[in-house]
Amino acid sequence: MSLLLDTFTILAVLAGLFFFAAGTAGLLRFPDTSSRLHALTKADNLGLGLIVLGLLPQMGGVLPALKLLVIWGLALLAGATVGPLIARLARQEDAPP
Amino acid sequence: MSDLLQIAALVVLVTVAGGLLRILRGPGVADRVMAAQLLGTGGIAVLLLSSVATGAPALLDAALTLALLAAFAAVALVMTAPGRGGRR
Amino acid sequence: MSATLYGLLGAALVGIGLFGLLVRPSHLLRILSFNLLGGGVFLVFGAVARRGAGAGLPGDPVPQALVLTGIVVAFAATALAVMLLLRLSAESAKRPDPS
Amino acid sequence: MTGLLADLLIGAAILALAAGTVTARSAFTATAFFIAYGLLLALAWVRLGAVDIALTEAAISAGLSGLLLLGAASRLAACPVAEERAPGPVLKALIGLCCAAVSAAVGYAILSLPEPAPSLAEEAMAHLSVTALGNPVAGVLMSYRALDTLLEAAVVVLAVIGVWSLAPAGGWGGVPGPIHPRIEQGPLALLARLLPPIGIVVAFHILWVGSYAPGGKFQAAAILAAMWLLAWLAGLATPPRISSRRLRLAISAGTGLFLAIGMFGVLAEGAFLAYPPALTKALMLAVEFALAGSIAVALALLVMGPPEPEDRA
Repeated sequence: MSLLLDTFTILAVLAGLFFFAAGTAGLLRFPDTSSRLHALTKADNLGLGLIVLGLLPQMGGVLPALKLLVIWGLALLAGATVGPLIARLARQEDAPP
Repeated sequence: MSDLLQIAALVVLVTVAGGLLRILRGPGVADRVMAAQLLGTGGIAVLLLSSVATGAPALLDAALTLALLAAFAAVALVMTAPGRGGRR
Repeated sequence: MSATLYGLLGAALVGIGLFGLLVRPSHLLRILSFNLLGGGVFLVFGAVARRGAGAGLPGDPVPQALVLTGIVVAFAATALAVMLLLRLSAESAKRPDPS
Repeated sequence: MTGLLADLLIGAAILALAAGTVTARSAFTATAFFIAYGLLLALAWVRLGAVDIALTEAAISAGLSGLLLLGAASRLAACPVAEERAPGPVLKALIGLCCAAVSAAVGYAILSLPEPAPSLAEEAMAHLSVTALGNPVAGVLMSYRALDTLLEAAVVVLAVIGVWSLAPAGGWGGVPGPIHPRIEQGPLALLARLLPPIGIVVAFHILWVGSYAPGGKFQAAAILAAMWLLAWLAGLATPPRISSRRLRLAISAGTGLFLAIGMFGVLAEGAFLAYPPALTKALMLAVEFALAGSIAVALALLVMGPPEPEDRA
């Protein structure tokens, strides 16, 4: 059982790392702001989400696991709020003054 | 297990450091805000991974604080950003 | 090991902050530089605290407590400096400088 | 091995951001660097085993300072202040040399610190049981460095008085800071309504946990202040006028209570800030809660700034 859970943790964390790496690569390599924002939101929501998912079985309790989920929820909320604001900012920047 | 998670934390740290290049280079304000956001999320991930890896539950509280304040900082950045055409 | 590393980082930050404080003419950048300098000093304290780890603690709690109060006081001072600067800017907007 | 690599990475990133702050062309860019620097500094504190400081750094440097400095940068861009001329290249090089020498001297001092390192950790732990607190940093702050904590709380109150006294003619007694229009819809309105309730719960958690684990009044106060500021930014919460007696009482209550308990120590135990053993934990918790509330209000007011003249507002 514990081996199974550990395998799950490793796989999920690895997947999370992949999204973080992909998001950063996108942030660095994509040519324009909108596609960079697209890359960032993947890293933000999926990368952290998968890492949280992977760590859940390692928390050894319901309360710490709940705290972990709250942290992810806050990050999601922040991402969902800031994403449109950044997009608006980017449009303003691209538009001629 | 703990070693693997520590390596995972290091990998996230590397990607976050890569994202910093975007803060340094810009060019627009939006790009810098995005990179700051990635820094916040990455910081949370690093804290979570090291909390489990080193068995330090206090780091979860640090991650919680960071999650609250990173959202706040990003809002502050957007609210006060130089207005139209503010390419700096 | 990490204590020495962050101690040296603190030393570097002190130099960088001092340089910005003396070289940059912008008032806001001077305030930022001063904060960098302060951050360097805090890190030196942190290094000393880390070296003093013992009794099952990861660091000496006394310097840590000092840094904790220091951060809050530094913030209060920064806020006062920023507000002075904003007042200055409001005054110069009211009376445009002839030069 | 991973630890050393992480330290090197964090150190290099902090160094790059500090250099970026000092050399940035615009104040806004410099401030963005400075916020990122604060976030990374929090990670550095975790690596140094100081989670208490990491929490404070994350809340104050990345959150409150960020808003304060960014707001200032955007207002200064609108009406700039006359600046001195930048020094010439020769003088710049000389200053650089001198600063490098200062860095080298501090670095040399770090490398030649005595071995084994002097530490008060043993003594702090030995006396921790007296304070009935499980968090050594909180124990130090509340017992034998209590005077520091008291003075610090007083400094924050004084800073608020200082900021208020910058009110221009016609502004005294008014509502502090610029007035933000109420935002009814859009992402910010959502965040400003959702986040504060969660933030208040988290702040109380951090405050309560602070008696036996990293956390405590400063961290909780910074989070509470950030939540109030978020509602203020979205125009949902208008701060009370600075002439309001209740506001003034809220700011000074923590320091006042701490002072009163200190004087009570003189009467009961014969020393300032000495706690009667039976009441130690209760008194310390009372001070923690009162200070958290007062410091939260004071920190938020420091970011909001002095009241503006009535006619413009």
